[in-house]
Amino acid sequence: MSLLALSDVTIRYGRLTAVRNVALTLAEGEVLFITGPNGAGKSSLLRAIAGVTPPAGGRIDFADHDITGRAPEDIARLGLSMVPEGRDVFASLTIEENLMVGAGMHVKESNWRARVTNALEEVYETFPILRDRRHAQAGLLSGGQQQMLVIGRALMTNPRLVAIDEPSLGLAPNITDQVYERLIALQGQRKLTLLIVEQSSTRAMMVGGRMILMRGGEVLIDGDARAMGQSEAMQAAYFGYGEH
Amino acid sequence: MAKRTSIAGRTIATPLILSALLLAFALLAVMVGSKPFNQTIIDIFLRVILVVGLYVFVGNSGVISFGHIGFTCLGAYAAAWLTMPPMMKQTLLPGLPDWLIALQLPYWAGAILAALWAALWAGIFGKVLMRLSGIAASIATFAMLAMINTIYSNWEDVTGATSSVVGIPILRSIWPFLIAAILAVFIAWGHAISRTGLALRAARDEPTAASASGIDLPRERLIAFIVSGAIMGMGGALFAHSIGVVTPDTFYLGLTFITLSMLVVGGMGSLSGAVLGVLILSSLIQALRWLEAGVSIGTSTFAIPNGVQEIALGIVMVAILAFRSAGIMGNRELGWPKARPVAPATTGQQQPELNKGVSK
Amino acid sequence: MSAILQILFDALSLGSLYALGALGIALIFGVMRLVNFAHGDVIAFSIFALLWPSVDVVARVGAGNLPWFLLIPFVLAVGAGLSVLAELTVFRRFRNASPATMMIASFALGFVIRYFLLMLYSSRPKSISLLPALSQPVEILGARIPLLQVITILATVAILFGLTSFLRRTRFGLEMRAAAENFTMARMLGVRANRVIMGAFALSGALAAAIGLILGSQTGTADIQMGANVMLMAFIATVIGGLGSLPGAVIAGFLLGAASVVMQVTLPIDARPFRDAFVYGAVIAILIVRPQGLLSGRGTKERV
Amino acid sequence: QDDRVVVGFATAESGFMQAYDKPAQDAAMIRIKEINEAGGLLGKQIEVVNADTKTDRAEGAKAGLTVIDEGADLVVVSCDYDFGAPAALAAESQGLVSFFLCAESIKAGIQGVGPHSFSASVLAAVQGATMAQWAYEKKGARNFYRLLDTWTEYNKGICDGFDWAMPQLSEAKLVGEDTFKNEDASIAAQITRIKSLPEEPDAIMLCTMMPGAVSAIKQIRAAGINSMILNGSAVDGSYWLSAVPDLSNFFVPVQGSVYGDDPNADVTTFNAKYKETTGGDPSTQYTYPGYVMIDVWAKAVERAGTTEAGAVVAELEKMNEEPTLFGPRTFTPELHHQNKARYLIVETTGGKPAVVDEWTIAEPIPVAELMK
Amino acid sequence: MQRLGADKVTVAFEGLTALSEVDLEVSPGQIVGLIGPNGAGKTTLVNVLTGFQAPTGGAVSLGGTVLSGLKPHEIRRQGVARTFQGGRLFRDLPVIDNLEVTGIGLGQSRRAAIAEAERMLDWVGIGALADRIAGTLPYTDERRVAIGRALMGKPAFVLLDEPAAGMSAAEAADLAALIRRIAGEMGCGVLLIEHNVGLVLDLCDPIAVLDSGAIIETGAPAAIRASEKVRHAYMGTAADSDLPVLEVME
Ligand SMILES: Nc1ncnc2c1ncn2[C@@H]1O[C@H](COP(=O)(O)OP(=O)(O)OP(=O)(O)O)[C@@H](O)[C@H]1O
Ligand SMILES: Nc1ncnc2c1ncn2[C@@H]1O[C@H](COP(=O)(O)OP(=O)(O)OP(=O)(O)O)[C@@H](O)[C@H]1O
Ligand SMILES: CC(C)C[C@H](N)C(=O)O
Ligand SMILES: [Mg+2]
Ligand SMILES: [Mg+2]
Repeated sequence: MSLLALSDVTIRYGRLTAVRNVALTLAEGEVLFITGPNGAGKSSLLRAIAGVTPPAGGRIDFADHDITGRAPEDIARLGLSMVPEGRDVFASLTIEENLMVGAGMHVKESNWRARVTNALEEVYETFPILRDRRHAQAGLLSGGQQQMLVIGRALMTNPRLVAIDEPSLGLAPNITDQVYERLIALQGQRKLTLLIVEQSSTRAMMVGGRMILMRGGEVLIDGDARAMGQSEAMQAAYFGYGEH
Repeated sequence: MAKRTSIAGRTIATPLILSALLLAFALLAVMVGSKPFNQTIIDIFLRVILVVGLYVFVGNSGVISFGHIGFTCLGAYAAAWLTMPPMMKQTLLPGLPDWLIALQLPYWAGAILAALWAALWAGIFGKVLMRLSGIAASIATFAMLAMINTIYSNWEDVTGATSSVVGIPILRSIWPFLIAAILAVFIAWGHAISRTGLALRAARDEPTAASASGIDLPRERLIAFIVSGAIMGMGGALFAHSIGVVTPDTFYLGLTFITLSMLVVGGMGSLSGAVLGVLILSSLIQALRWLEAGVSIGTSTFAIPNGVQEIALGIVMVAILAFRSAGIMGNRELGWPKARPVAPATTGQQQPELNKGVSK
Repeated sequence: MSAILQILFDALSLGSLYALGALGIALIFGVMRLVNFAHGDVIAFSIFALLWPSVDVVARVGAGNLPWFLLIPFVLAVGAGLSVLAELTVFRRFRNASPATMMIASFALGFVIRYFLLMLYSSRPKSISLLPALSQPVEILGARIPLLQVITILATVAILFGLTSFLRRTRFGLEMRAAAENFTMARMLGVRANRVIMGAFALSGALAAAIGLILGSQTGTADIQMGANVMLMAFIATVIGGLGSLPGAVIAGFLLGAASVVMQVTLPIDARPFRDAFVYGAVIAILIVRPQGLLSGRGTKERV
Repeated sequence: QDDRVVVGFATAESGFMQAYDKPAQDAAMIRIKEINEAGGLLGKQIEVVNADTKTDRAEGAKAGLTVIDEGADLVVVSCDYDFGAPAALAAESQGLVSFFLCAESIKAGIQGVGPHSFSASVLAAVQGATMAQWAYEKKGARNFYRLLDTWTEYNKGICDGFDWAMPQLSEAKLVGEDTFKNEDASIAAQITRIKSLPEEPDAIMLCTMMPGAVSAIKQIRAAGINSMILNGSAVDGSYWLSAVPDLSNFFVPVQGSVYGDDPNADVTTFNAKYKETTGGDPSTQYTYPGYVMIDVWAKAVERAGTTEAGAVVAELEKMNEEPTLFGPRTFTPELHHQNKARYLIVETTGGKPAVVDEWTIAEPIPVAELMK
Repeated sequence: MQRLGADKVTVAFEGLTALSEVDLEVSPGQIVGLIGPNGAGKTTLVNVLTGFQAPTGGAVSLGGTVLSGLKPHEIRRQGVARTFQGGRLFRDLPVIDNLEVTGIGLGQSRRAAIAEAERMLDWVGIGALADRIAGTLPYTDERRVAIGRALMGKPAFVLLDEPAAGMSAAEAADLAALIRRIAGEMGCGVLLIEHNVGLVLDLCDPIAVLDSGAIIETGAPAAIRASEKVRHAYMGTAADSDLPVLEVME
């Protein structure tokens, strides 16, 4: 049984079709990289899954629910946590408050408090800098620190699936390593499912897992990340981009 | 790449079309030939002047000003001081300096001086206020308006305080108002395509990047403030001549909000929006009035509850904004129809039906 | 001595009115970047709801005859209800609009409320006797202060503390502030942002109604314009207090009240009519010195 | 043109002025109906046309032009000078007679609008002067406090009249003065100033109008100040008294009483007639000038034998102590307003207003004084 | 020769020292790299150099003149340009106008500014995008617009804050070529901040490494690559990964 299933999804902005009839399934615990050149529709696809930009056509199922056109908060409550492109920190809230927003929705559970403390602790362990500045205003953080914060925050919701748009954006190489280590660890421990958009296929090839390549709003290739790294089709897809 | 024609040449269509539109309104008034209708059109032209004046600053800088009607007030009183018969001034405004009491200028000279007077004060206030941005700037401009209003409402000898100052020559001809409105449109256009105008529009959403581009933001804003202050002052002068009385309260919150509403409903970032906002909302108001009057003919006057038309106006405004949050024109300008591709906007809604005849 | 005390109380009670208004405005501004110009009309509406619709000169009292323990909740509920209704029917559609657009929409909405009231009640201010017991003076340290003033001041302080700790310490408060900052992101984190915002509107509406109650009992008048002046001062207080800072808004509200009272007391008679010009001059001066407001709310400075 | 007699009302049918314009206009309509029933004016039925000013000055100018376009011989404009002036100026520029329904500023006439403009009411200054003299003579008031709401010319007019009367009252003393604004939510600071006087003044001359007046009165009483409160006519009416329960020691000058106790029985008859046509009692004395206006204008037209403005103005200016239902009226080529008038004094005791006296200032207030 | 230099620049925020006594120099035609962990103070240094942040200690100078205390637009007019970490284009304006604005800020007439903007767009390789509304551009193109905007009026120095973030390897390679031309053809001094270590190692000499507000190492690429300190503080797997950091770069 797949956790996430897209069938025939199309996304439009006015007259522009950003994503065209995409079908895709993702099993629980799977790691999927989406790569592709600029404007391929990767971010749009993620936004549609998260319910931010409802698709113009097609259907999206998540955790046994049809979530097509559902509100983002409902989808989040089903266990999908999305880190959008660009750093959407709550600039005027402190770091800890930012993290707590993500933890808010399970408040009715009995062991909520303990779980939140635990989750906070885990985030701080991954990104010690956040602990040091837990009471600092998030908007004042450096670019990379904000990126750490949003990734940490996404994990606070105790999700089943994390969708991250360009996690390495603005991160120092060693921090990028840590982010991936953490994600892979979670995937191992909790069967967390990962959906990661990266412009560059380098990371996918290092981490392994499944990878799809999008271009012009369509999925061109779907296969094993490491194998694809070498493939000619891949190279061609990228170079084809030069013409705009 | 194709050689670009001059900026003026590329954009001149906008003021020309707008002027033609205004001329059409004036001709309509002449054809109908009724005094009240003539006055209605005069009113519309006055609002065009004020809203266009507001656009010069608000539209280009993105800073909402609640203060511009203060300049209208300055202009209106300046016109009163300059054009009333000395006899009237002697009795009503004895605190004026003797030379001013003795002076009586024709209305157009008064209007020009009124514009300069308002511009002078825009310069003085602007020097202080233009350091602010965002909502702080808006509040500061409101404080400026309130100061002007308080002073003019109480400076008995010079402004007649809250009492209406009468004796201002009344203009019933539509042409001076038309000419002034067209003049305002051309000034606004000239400013918008000037270096200052472009710099301001760039800085509107990205002040940080603008200063990294060498733009001296307070200075550019000050220029716009002064130009718009002058237009508002001219509008005030003509306002005075249109009804023959001035009081400070005429130039306070009511007029501030109606002009701001027209600008925003029309499309804050667009000169065409400023003009169309006035024309459309004013026509709507007038139509609602006729509807109301039409219903009341024959039956007794108090059969119809007051305020229905205002309620309708409010609802229409909300509705327009709900469907076009950037206003009727958005950021676009009227232009000659041409097939220029319009890139999809990242935010805001698509406006396909306007694409014809509209160019950026 | 007692004269000074008296002036202090005058300043505090006028300041509380502005402060209460500022709280209601700051709350909505915080949540939606909306300068809610309909706030003043909510104030008026809450009070008119106590009267039966009638264009007669004499007010026909309806719910206004309720005993105080029913009357106060009734008025607060009217304010909250109207505010929520405004959110549902109007402001919800403007979540992504520019501040200018929202401001004009709120102005248009206020216009509709105002003329609706005019239609029902005509333009003549209505006289009402609201909570007459509050018009009695009480003795405090030798100064005779109307009971209403004392209650107003105490209520304002209580509301400020209640509200601040509500926003600081509760999940709802946190979610509200998060939704204020970035609506979509908050939703993606599972925040039921629409409900949260509705909550903010309800609070703000209840605050407006509270002002209406105070104004109504103080002036004995239900006037379509009654909220306008307070609303303007409150708006100013919100900004000079530091956007997003509730304590800032309240402090600024008190300051404005105090400035107004002190100038009234100290200016020579000929200058007194110009009092407001001095007050507004001071506002400009404060803004120039501290454009981010007295207590700059967190998040108001943007880093490059 | 001469086959019709048209009265044009460029008045507020909505907005804040409507509260004043509507009753006065209703009263005017009663007089018009009476005249029409008695055979009309110059043998013709008076026709009426209306245009709404919406309590807006620019709309006022339009409304004026509208009724003029429809052939008005007399242009009736809003009660208040500020709101009526644009329409009156429109009439003036067409050489037509204009009448303010109940404006009480001297500028509602020759001194402001021009030689064809009149007001049907009495100058505000007369109200202030009347109250000062009456309180001094009849109530023994000696220490006066002056509290001015700077909002309108009307308010200032009352205090001007008070200022004019004071020096003539040999023992009267002004123990303090202050200003406020009608829209002020609180006048606590002003009240504190009164309370810090060594002793409570005998009388407070309160120069204000609705809606701020209620608030000011209520706050004064809530602060425990029990001095006499003297006012202008603007606060006449019992409709607001519920706001200040048990109000006492409160005095208002009126041209006629709406409380059913006018010494002139004809006024009571008029009140009944008013109720018959409009369904309600007159709520304030500002109803009456509307009736007076048509009355004096119609008389002038009859005497002139024409509605032509010059002749009508000349006839009006000949009126000296012309009796009307609400006291005598005088117009001269210098003044188209009343600078002296008989006023009834209404005292409110325990929340009940009643006519207690009648007063006419000894001499008219000089025009020069009014133009200061 | 005019140099842009930071001399003992210190920036202290409440409870945090973002930069302490940092020295840095850039000469015309040189490409200086600035790397370091997140929050090291790189952007803050650029802010100080361009007048967006007043240093609490030290000074910035250009040739003989002291820049500290000048407003950002004044510094820009002195010939020190920058880009921003977040792009910050004038999103509602067409691409061409984005560049033109800088021309205007530098005192050019509109006509002259447009002419230069057209040439500049071609120079950075996006001439075809002149009439696109900037806010609708894909990421990579946004970066080029930002760089083109910074290059208007041929500044003596340009400071690039993470220009390659979010770019694929191929795109980064194109960008690298562009940066070389900026230094070579234009003779501009470049300060490059990047987390794409491959790009920096390839382009820059010298490279400065900032950590916790202090320069911990300066030197040629080889030295930086070899430095244990840098590896520890910053590089992580990037340093020893077999995979080419820039896949398609020769
Ligand atoms: N809000 C929007 N309005 C209009 N067009 C949009 C919008 N968002 C994206 N697009 C367009 O849709 C297409 C797909 O964009 P999307 O952001 O999904 O691509 P992407 O693969 O994530 O690219 P990148 O690598 O730059 O992040 C692009 O052509 C883009 O310009
Ligand atoms: N205005 C400010 N107030 C408080 N702290 C600030 C401010 N600006 C920056 N900081 C802090 O200073 C430190 C340096 O930030 P800076 O943005 O310079 O880092 P950076 O090296 O550019 O990092 P990145 O690679 O993540 O962009 C960070 O810890 C940041 O939180
Ligand atoms: C509304 C009334 C109190 C107006 C007053 N009669 C005046 O002259 O303005
Ligand atoms: Mg993307
Ligand atoms: Mg940085």
